[in-house]
Amino acid sequence: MKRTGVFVCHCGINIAGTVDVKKVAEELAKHPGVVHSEDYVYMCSDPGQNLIEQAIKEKKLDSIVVACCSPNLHETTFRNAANRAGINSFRCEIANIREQCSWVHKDKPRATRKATKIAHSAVEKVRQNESLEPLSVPVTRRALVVGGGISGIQAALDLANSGFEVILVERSPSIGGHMIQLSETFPTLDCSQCILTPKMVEVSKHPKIKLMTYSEVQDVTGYVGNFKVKILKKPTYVDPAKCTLCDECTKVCPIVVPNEFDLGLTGRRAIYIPFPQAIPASYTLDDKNCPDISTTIACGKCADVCKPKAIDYDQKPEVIEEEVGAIIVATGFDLYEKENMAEYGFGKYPDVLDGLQFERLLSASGPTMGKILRPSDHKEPKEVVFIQCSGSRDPENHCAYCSKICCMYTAKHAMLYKHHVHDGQAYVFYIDIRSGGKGYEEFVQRTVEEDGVVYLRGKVSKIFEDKGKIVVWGMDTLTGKAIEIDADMVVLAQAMRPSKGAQELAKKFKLAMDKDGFLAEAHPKLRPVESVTSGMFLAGAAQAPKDIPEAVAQASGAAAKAVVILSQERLFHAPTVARVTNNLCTGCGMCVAVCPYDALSLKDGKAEVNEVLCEGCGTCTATCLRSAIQVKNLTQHQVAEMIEACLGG
Amino acid sequence: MAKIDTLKEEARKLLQDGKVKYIIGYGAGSNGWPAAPLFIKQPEDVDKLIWDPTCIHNLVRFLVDEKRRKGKEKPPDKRPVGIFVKGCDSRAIVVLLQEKFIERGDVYILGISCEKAGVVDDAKLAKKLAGKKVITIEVDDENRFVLTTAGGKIEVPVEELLAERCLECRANFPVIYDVLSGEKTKRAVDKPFGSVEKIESLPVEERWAFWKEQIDKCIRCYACRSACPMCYCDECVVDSIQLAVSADTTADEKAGRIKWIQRSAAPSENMIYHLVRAIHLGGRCIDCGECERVCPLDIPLRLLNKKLEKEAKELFDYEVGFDPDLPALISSFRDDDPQDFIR
Amino acid sequence: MEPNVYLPRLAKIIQIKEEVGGARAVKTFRTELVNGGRFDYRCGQCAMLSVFGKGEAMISISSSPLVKDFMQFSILRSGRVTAALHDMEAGDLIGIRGPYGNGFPIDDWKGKNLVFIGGGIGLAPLWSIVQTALLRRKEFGGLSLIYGARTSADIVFKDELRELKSQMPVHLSIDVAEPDWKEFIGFVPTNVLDKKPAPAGTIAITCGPPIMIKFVIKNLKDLHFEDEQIYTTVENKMKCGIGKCGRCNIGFHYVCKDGPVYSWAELRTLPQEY
Amino acid sequence: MEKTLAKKDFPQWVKKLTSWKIYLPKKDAGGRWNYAEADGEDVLETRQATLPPKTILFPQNEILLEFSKSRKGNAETLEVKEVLPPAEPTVVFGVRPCEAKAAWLLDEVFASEPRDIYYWMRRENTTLVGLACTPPPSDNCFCTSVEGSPHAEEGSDILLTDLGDKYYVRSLTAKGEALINAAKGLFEEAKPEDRKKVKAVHTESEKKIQRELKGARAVSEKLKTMFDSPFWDEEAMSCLRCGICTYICPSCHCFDINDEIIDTTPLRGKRVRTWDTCQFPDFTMHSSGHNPRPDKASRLRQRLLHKFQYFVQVYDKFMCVGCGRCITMCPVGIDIIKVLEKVRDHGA
Amino acid sequence: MAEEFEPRIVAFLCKWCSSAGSDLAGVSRMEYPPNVVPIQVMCSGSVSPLYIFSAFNKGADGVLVSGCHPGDCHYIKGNYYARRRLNLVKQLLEYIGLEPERFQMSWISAAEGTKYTQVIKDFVKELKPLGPQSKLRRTP
Repeated sequence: MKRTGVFVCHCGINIAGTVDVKKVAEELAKHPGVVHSEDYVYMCSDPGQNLIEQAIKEKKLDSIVVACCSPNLHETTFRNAANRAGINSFRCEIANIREQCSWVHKDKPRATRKATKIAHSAVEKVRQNESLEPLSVPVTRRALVVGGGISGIQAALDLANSGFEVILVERSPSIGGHMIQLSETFPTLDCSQCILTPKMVEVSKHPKIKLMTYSEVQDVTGYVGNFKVKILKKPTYVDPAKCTLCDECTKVCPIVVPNEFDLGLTGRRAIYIPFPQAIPASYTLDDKNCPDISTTIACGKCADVCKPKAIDYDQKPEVIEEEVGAIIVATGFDLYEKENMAEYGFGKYPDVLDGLQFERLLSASGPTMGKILRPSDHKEPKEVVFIQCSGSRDPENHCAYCSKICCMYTAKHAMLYKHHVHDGQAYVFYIDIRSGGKGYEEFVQRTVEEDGVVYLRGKVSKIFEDKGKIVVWGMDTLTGKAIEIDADMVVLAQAMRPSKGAQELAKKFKLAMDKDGFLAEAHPKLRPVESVTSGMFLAGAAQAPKDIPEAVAQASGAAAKAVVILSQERLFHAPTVARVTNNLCTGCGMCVAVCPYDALSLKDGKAEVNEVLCEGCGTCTATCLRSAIQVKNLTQHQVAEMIEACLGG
Repeated sequence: MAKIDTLKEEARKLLQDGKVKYIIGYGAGSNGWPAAPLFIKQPEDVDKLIWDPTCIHNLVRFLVDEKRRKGKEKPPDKRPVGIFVKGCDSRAIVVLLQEKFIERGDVYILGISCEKAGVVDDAKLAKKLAGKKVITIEVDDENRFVLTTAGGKIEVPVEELLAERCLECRANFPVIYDVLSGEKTKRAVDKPFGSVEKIESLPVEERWAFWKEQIDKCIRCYACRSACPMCYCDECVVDSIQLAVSADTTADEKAGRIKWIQRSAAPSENMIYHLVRAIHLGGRCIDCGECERVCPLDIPLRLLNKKLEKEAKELFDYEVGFDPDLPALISSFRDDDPQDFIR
Repeated sequence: MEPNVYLPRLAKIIQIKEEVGGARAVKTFRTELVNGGRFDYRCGQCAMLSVFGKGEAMISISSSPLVKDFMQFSILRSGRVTAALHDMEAGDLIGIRGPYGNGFPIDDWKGKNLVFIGGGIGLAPLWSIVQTALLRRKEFGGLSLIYGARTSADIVFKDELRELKSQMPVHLSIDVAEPDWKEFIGFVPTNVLDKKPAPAGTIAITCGPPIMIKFVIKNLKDLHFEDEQIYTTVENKMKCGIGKCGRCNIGFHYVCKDGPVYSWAELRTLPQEY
Repeated sequence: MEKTLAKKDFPQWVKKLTSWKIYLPKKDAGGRWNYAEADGEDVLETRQATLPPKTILFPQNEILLEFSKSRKGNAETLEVKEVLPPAEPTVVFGVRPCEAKAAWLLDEVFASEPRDIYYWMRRENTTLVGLACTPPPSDNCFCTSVEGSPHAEEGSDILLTDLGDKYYVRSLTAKGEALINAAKGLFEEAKPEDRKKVKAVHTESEKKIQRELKGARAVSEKLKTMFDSPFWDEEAMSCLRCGICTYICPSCHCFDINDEIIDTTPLRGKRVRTWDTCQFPDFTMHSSGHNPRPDKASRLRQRLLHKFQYFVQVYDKFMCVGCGRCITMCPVGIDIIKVLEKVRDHGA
Repeated sequence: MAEEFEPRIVAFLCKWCSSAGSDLAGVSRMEYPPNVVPIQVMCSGSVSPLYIFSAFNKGADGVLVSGCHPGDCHYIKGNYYARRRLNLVKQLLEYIGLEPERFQMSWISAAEGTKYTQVIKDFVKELKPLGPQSKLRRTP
């Protein structure tokens, strides 16, 4: 039976001001299958909803169309009303005659005609909507956190402390991320390592956290509540249980390579511990640099000196499969590539550094034991130029976005420099100072007022070396004067970029990326920690440039979102999924190829839908040459009727 | 011109050994056209096989029938079917493999290279013969068709009689086969899309006038899709018919068949039919030209399909029917696909 | 001007009764012509029903010609037109043209016993003659009905069948066992063998799915019914209803015009294309 | 009535028929012959048009009726309007005698009760002017094998025979006479020598027919025994299941009826009759999915049996006029003569 | 005086971007001509070529398909398939002689209410001089 009711909302004068709502209701009453049609001043109000419920009951309606505002606003309201009156939620459709009609048109007769067509089209759709119930799936109550920086650590701890098992996967040999490289943190000047290491230890000791360092996620399949992940555990060739951290091995290792932790300011051996506080506290034999490990004939020196026999050349990469219900991606950032900053002599002149290198110079445990010394000649620089927006806010040449934290860390750098080198002079080139945040503005003021850092508004036009100095040419746009500084050191406030490999990771996880390569959140305002794939959440700088408190807050937010899933026995999934008409399917597999969620597969020569994986996007529908696959409640038949209605009359 | 003696012997052996279910090849026609499809089950019938430039039919179409037949056999005879293919026809097999319609083991491919020639166009041939009846057609060493008629021999350079599609052919020898007869001579085609470009160069209204005149003729006998090896759907989307109805088809499914076009052979409906067919052949048509050949009203349907072949090549660097492992044109994309047409 | 045979008469649905729900829904529609009443027809004849915009479907008339107020159709929801009919309500308008076909030679059967053998929706064409035979009860000998459906839910005319039991033996069956089912379990042809209608002076009239008819006839033959004693209806696809469009053609017959009612003696001489 | 008309006067005749709509075979831009409207430069040629003049009497699309529907509250309004073909007098010149004979066969189908008004309105308004075939228009003509001839008169209102510089004009019906009377002055009474000549031309033309099916009546009888033969499977192997053979056939007349929507708001549409063919797989498909003619073999058998057996059984005529179109046009060379010969010789 | 020709346009709008973008245009009260009737789809990738042909067949003077900018697809890659598929449709329609202006595609994000407005304004403006589309329109 097809008995449709149509309810046209005035929305005060929001709709009725431009659309003749009475006429729309009258026109729709003529439509075959429409057995009830009325208008009301505010459909979403209690009396309005009562009106709908009453009509459904009295006229035995089996479907309704509410012509009102955008479905994003009141679809749920009216579907609930329909439900209360005894019809399935999916038997209610919204005709958007406000945002898409009354608010954008002035000509009343034409707007009325358009509203009528929109409503007609909704009637055609709803007539063929099936009554559907949400799909229910059980939940694997464990989580995966990818990335062992501060965000990943925080998320893992929050989840573990909520009672859920967590697998924390980190690509490098130790957790800690970039935060462990930092000296002090703004605006409080807390020692970064001092506040982070207790958390790292907590992770390593937590009974609910399974820490997998030197590991990478290879493959993710499944869906919210039921992901299957394959994790590649790379061999470290060192058994942490046996390693006593005696450090004898590094002494004999003949291979020296740049030390990543110090951003190349120092070197390390092929067998190494990234930094003294590393978690897990163990050595790693880096097989990319150990020349012989690939042929399994290492020089053997490290093994020879290792008393506890912790070194095992026979370790092999291992793929570990885990099942989890939710995933938090906290893959962090890298600094904008040095190669792109040739204009500032970065990479060419040893005394042009990036922010992280400068952090290492500032760090008490850094290569200079906290002394500010030029890499080129180990002299104390007396004039240091800091250049903000290096690689950011420059859509023509570099990144268009504001990297957000650079103003603050530059202020910190300049201040700390002054604390170390009292007779030195720090200059900061800036475009604007962006210091929104608790205590941030005060911090910048302090840098200027107490520490006498000179802020120059303007861009640096040229940097070149001359007689052992780095000459910086720039323009102070406030005074209009050209500026030339013979600096001893230049520090670039490099933009934050998504970490290397984020793109590949996004593909594996089926996450979307924004135009800058950061992982895209589901909604910029309302769903900032959710990814586009349900059950996967974003934390930290993987999503956008952010500072430590923001990263921590988002990590906790993501953990809370994951808990929402993990705390449930079963999950519900929208039932508007694809369905195959077996008789028509020839098993060509084109739909399988286009499905973004691997929800389709071929079985016995026919396409098969995994309803839980299907998000109902309908790309399969448009691909199928035989119209053999359709998304429930937006079938091609429905669209065909909607097209007819849009063009009729 | 390739000789098929070796293929005949191969065919005979296959049948004698029971290695194939039957063989689809070319035999003598009877309705005024020298060649016609021939189905051979007995080894002794192998001598009925012929090969000449009138072997124009794309026999791959019959694999569609075979699949239906096999679906009804209990138990199915899973032996392969032997099939004679030209270069273009072999590409149809590649697409069928790509779309998993058949498996490689379903066919035993007897390939024939067209070498420097190809097949003849019926209209051009009729014009050349001017009422005379042709007895045999061969290709001589100088790449001329030699037409033997009761009144003597006529020699014509191949280009004058070749089917249009052969003049634009980019695969004049089979790309997939089990045995091959003839040389793999690559023929230089300087304008693979010349015919399409000619239409493209017309102003929009003239293009429309051209196509309107052609499509208006359509009587919707559906010979084009019936002859097409790619049109293997049980039910065509533009039909409101219920071909794919089976006992388990629900009433809703039947009622939900979409009438994309009306049954009336009106110009608009004909045009939509041909557009749908063309777009569904995008990245699938291998330009065997059968649709155009079989059309009783001589609608140049090849030009529609060829257009999308051209776009697939030029926009997406996609070539149809060479690689069975390639994803379909429309089920793949590249990050840098052109989008200058999008606002 | 001669009448246009393709032009349907407008009719109003005056009553709809839901017989069977679910995927194989059946509804019974009572209709009257817009200017009132109905047209004349014989038992076993069909009419072409129109749902304008959807098309036409040939449906057998299930009411008795002796009932003058309405024409009744029991319709299985199976395709575009019948689905549209199922969506209609009392008061809605449809088109009807007909009647078509030969109908049952009921006058030839005077004095005979009639055994009706139906399966599923196949009871609808029989229903017209069952009702007529009851209304002309004195003209016939013994009447009985053997009827079955897949499940008890698929049985049509449930209320009417209950009533009918007081007027003639009614042997029901369902294909597979159900908890509360007290009657025969098994296919209709098996039930025929079980109930063993006696061939002497009897006409067997069967209607149902092709496969059922095939075995009913076989079993009737086993019970020594002559070919001339067995009647059935053929339901080929029809479009025109007047023997022109070619669709229902079997041999030199057009089912819509020369059928749909055949004695097995006639039908067995025609090609098996139904 | 038997007259002659100078060939040069033919265009005059056409011009005088101002109250008729006139069709005759014309060559289109692509070199094909079609029945097209007269355009002032009209000559007759013995050519076979791709589509027979069936397209005029039984057009591919025929609107049967129009309907519109609306609803007000619970009350539905429905309007159904009969649409009849325009009652315009029409002449078709140059009809091949076999094609005219096909009309005579169609008459049987559409005249059998109840009469089909759409066909008859067109038929009664249309005058068919046949032109005897000298020589046969196709290599595949075989009219003489199916009880026809290149100068058959069945179905024609007038039969013209080309006598070189003039046409021999034999009027066969009142409709034909009206056509002659409309241009009286152009015609001369036929002379005895003309009559003689006509006979000679006719005899000569019969000899020119190149194809022959011997023993068509015997084939018809034989077909009765062939229904269940595996023969059909073999013969249908190369069939593509397209509709060419039947769509271009002068005597095939199967059709479909569908509702076509013009607008849905409110509902407006038309009921249209369109050509259909027993060769399409869905033709006989029941809505249950059961198909009495499920394969190519049963459909090929249907086409041949309908033409050569069922129709013969009812009307004592072949439903084939031997025009040879289906042979010439079949993309895979299925040759009705060859198939029927095989039937005839089957099991012999 | 004859009424000015007002083209009838069907727009297939992706629910996540362009349809939301049109909502934003509404919320921002940006005025544009009422010629377009939108049909919301889940993704531009779900827009079958049949929809386009059918819309023209049913009398559309113009058809618009609008989806998410490349990289922004809610379903990761649906718009890439749409881009390829509908490019072929566009090429084909132009090839048979339909005016290129009649079928258009756009990328409009949820934030681009202004762009939506502009696209519609431009579309209507370009269609007006062409007059009604009758080439693919079914005969009434």
